Amino acid sequence: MAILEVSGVNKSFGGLKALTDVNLSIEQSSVHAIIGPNGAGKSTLLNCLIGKLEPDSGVVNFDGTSLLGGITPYNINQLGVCRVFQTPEVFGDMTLLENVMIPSFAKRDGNFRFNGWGAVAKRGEVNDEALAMLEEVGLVEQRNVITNALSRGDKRRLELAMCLIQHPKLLLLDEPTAGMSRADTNNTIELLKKIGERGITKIIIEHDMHVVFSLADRISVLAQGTVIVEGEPESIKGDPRVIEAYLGGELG
Amino acid sequence: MSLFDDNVSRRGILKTGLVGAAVATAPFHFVRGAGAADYLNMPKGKSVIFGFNVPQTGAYADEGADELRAYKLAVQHINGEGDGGMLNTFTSKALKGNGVNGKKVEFVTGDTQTKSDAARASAKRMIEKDGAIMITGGSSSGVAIAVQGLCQEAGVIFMAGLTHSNDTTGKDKKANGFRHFFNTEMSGAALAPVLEKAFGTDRTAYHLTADYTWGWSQEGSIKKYTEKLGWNTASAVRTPLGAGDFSQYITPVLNSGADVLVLNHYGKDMVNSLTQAVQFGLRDKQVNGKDFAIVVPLYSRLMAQGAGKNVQGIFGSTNWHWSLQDEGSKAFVKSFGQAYGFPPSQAAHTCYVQAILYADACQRAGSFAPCDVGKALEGFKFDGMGNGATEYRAADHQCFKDVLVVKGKENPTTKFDVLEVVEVTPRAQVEYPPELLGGQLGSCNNGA
Amino acid sequence: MSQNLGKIRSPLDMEPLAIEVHDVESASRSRSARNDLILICVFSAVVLASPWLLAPFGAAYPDLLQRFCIFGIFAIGFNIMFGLTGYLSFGHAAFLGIGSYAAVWSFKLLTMNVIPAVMFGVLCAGLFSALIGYVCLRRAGIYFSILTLAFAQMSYNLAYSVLTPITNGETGLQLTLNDSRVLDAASGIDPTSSLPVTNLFGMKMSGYPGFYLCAIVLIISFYISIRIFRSPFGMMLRGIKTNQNRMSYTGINTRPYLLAAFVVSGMYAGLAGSLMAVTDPLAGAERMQWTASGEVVLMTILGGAGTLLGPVLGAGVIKYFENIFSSFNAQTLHSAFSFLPDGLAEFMVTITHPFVGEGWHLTLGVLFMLIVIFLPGGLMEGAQRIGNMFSGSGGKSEAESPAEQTKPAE
Amino acid sequence: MDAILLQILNGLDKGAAYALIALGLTLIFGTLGVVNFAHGALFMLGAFCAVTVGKLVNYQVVTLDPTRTTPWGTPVEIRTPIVQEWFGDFGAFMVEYSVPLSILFAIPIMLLIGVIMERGLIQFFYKRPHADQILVTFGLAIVIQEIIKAQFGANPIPQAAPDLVAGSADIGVLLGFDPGTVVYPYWRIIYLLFSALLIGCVFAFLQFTTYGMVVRAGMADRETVGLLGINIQQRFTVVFGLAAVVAGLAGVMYTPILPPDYHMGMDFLVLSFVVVVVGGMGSLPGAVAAGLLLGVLQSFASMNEVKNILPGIDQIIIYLVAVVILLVRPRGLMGRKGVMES
Repeated sequence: MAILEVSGVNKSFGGLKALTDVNLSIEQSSVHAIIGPNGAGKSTLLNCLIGKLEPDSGVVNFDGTSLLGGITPYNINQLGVCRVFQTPEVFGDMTLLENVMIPSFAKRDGNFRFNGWGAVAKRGEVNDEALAMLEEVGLVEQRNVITNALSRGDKRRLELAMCLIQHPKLLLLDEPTAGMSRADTNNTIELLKKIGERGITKIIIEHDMHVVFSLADRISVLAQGTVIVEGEPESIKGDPRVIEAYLGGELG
Repeated sequence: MSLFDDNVSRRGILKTGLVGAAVATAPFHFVRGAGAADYLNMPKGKSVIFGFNVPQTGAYADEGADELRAYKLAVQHINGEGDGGMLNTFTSKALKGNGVNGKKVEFVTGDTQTKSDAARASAKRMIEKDGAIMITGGSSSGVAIAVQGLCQEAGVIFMAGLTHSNDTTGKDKKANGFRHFFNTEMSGAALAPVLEKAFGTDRTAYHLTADYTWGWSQEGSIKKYTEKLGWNTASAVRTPLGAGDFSQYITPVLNSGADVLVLNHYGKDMVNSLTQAVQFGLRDKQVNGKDFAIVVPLYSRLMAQGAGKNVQGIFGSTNWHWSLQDEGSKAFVKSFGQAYGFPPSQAAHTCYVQAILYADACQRAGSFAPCDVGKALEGFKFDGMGNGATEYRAADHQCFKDVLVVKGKENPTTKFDVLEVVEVTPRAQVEYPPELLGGQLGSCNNGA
Repeated sequence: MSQNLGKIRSPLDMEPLAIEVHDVESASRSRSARNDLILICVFSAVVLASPWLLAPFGAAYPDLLQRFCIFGIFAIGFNIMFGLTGYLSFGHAAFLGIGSYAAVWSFKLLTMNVIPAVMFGVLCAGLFSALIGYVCLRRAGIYFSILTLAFAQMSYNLAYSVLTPITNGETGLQLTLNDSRVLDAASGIDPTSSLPVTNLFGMKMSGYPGFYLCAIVLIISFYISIRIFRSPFGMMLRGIKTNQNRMSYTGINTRPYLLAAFVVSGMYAGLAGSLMAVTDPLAGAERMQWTASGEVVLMTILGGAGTLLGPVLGAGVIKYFENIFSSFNAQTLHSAFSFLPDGLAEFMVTITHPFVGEGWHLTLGVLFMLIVIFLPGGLMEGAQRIGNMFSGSGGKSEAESPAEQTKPAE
Repeated sequence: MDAILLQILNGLDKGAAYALIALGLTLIFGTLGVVNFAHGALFMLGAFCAVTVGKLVNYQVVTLDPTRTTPWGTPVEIRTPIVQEWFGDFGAFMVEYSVPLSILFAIPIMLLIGVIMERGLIQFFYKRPHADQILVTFGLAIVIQEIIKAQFGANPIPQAAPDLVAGSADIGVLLGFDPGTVVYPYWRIIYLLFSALLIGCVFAFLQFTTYGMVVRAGMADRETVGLLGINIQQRFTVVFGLAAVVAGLAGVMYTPILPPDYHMGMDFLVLSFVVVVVGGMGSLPGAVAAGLLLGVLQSFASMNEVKNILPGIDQIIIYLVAVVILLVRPRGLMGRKGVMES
């Protein structure tokens, strides 16, 4: 069963066509990688999935609900979609623990709850869950560090933790290993595999083919705003159109 | 002075080990002290403290500075320093130049900022912290009314400074408040005959009015008296206080059919609106076959100086002017001029007189208790203070005296010589029944 | 808490977490709760004892002490909006003014008792801030600031002119002898021939009793602000300040949070305004002007935005300057420096004179520049730096409590 | 009709002052990323350049005449205007034309003040939060204001326009109105033309010089320009100086319209900020358009006909328009996306 259906999505900025008739169908619990040269429209596509951009036309259905037509980013998140950004979007001036607690509260309390009286410290279950989550991504030692002090790789792991704590149905990963050392990358792959066992559907944008081929169940290749090939990793590997797209554009 | 002496002595007490006693009683001084003394801030030592609450910042800062100079002079004269100024010409001889009731006068100052809130705060500071027995000063009616209310509540005497609105001793009069300065009602009554003589009875007036208490008061009074003459009022437009550029209010005057522009503005607003009206050619204009005229009902020399050449030939009224030739005025101009090098403004004059009148009343009452002082001031008749025979009317605590109608001088000889006195309107002509302006005095408050 | 720690499992059903982590964590949690308790106790003690503590500084008179408290409340409230969410409102003085007007009207129409006046003031300010906040929060950044400024200036200009029947214009809304005061009249309190004074069930609320009322309200306000800072709500607000985008991608609808914070801080302003009317029953339009809003911004930043104590400290410093420095004159300076040799005293008077009395604004301006240039975190940062200096250069204490070191100064 | 024409002129006049201040504000903001609350003070300093020149050319030597005394008994002071004494007709000319001449004086002075401000203070605040910038420049504005007050007093000091243009022009006749219905002061017309010229110069500078190119590029994308290896610091200093000169000259020319006092900068600052925001932060044409628009609207709102329907509208119109524009057009009339929103 497809959890996410994208069909006929178009998006242009001024005269520039960023997405042309994009169709995607993501199966429940699968890992779907989107690859393609720079400027192919990968991030634009993700932006259309989280409510950051509104496509000019097309349909985006998630779990039976349309993600278009003025639905807000926070509503999309509450439906169970969470994104890890290419440049980490974290709460830089807050501690790691707080960074993870906020999404946890969002999951528990909904998109708004005026709780100006009970102390955070009294919500022990949130705290414990957040600690467990940090432990999970290997950042528990730094729980009281201000996030801005982290390396970029650590920030991305933190952002992953912030998404995971919400138990999302769909996780969007925008280059989750960019800027990481080989060891960190392998750790991340392991981590993502573990998550896979929990049945979270994932869309991964990645340039690192090692990561793509270790994780992905299916791959879509995006070039010049349109999906040129889609298929199993093995079939993509040798596809001449893919090679042409990369060589014709810029080598990833 | 008192502020620091106070601190020094307090430190001394701390050193001598009376910490507990001093500290425990200090904050309740006013609460309990009020019960112990007959009245609030009863002077206990060899001195008595006056509170001078004048604008030191904001639009009227220069007037405030002049007021403060006058107060300092008054304090010197009361304490017997300097040449004595108007004490020599004052008809009451109660003050002997040795302070008041045997106590030397000291003073504290505060900044009203020409804001009701700030003025009340600084008055409160002087009453609560510095122990001022009386508050005086100010250069705006709004502030005067606000501080007068405070003094009534706190239980000290308020001697108003420059405040021209009818409300100060009308709608908002208070038993503890006294005003020497004249008001818009008197301005209207004094100006009307002069305007009739100069411009005739067939005129159409256009009012530009500062949008606050005093502006409305003045607009009302001038309208009342000019309409009695037979003038029409084309329009009365309210302008925001401190508008700066009045051009958008002046251009409609051009083709309104009016032939007189009445500027109910004071201070910076008056300087700006008058200057701009002249720039728009209003003074050279002919309407209905008559020369267009501008009237500024309340004049002040400081402002006339600010407007420069533009005031020439323009009529208005003023409480006092330094060129007056009576003995009192001459004595005051002399001691002020020698102390500071230039003549006093009307604001300085009224403040000086108020300080002297208060001291004199205390001396005559033999007490500083507000109710006793108030009684001594009520109905008090005096002369020799620059305005001729004057009376503090008991019914509304307003001084009644002659009013000066002045005109911007055509050929000023010095930069201070900008106004000439056209007429001294006798007191009888500007007097009105106390009920006219409404309000209730209430009963006096000793603060005990 | 600690007995169920063992049962807590990772959300991903991984191995149970090491128990020591939790012990450290809950210990630090209870420690921070204890710290808050100490903070509020010390704060209360200092506030209540300020008539004695401030006596050596010449600031121990009721009017100024009341002002410290009132502007402290105002700044605490402002800090809930600005310090936590980072939204800089330039119109908070409007709510203060509305609180004042509402309170004075309550004195005029209902009763001289302060309780209804304060409640009415807070309520009105809350309603207005909900209305204005709803509109202004549609925009962020400087656009939000300008919108709030615009609303406040409109309120001020209207209060000064056409709304005079309600506000009494430039003079300010005052009590008069003919006010109806229906509740007082009904309960048989005779209208006296002089103006009535505000009271709390018969206790006069001017002078020191008024200060103690303000002080108690300040302490309560401070306590509420601590609760808000420590609550999930406060955490969300800080999240908005740090990264509003992430908040929405995290499933948080930021606008109701912002509006709630705006209303809370507007109500604080209304509380401060109504207390101003309690201690001095006059409401002037100037307290709504943009400069008044600017003042609370300065207070908050001077003390340290986003810190608990900073705004109160900033409010105190500014009000002290305004009241004390402006009352200095050449005479007071002479006596202050009289302990110095003549020539030197003369010199000191000459160089300090431009900074006091009518020049006190100059002192204020210079002070701000120095603070902003050298202590961007405000006085609290300064205090922290001094604190660090004395406790040795980091070392042990830092290792012990990383949370305290890395969180904003509190 | 004549009334409306006059109000448009009034509005343009006022709007030109807003626009000139707003232009500098938005230039500084767009290029340097600094919110300069001291910009009103620069306008005021410009005005006081004119006051200083006026004082200098009217400088008088004071001698005492012991034979005559003033009413207060001190010897009469005899004042000799030395500039006229020394330079004769040229001296008289300088006195007469002190305001236009002040422009020559104000340009280097304002440039210097701008450069000192930027080098001495502003440059340390490029990377600081806007709140810090606002606070430090606000503090600076207070300091400048207080220094001027201490030096020149609190009262307005009138500056006369040259006698030649002191009167008013009957421009209505040119447009076919009855004589005397549309008269407008010469100086205000001059001010309007001068402002247009000054705005034109700023745009030309940005359009046709290499400095201008860098500035425009910087306003579009600050980081990229930094990468070009251009000495961006020096450019920033020049931009700041330029903005200071523009504000200063606006101040100089405004003195015959509004006698300057120490507080005039603050009065204009708030409105100019509204203008900048309504125009769109960082948009130069937006600042000019919004300035003129708000000026004209303010004039219309002051007309009796309007005030009778909506009392008090003249006091709030600018803010009301600002609110409406910001709600309808989130980034002002011509603002770019993403400026000052986070």
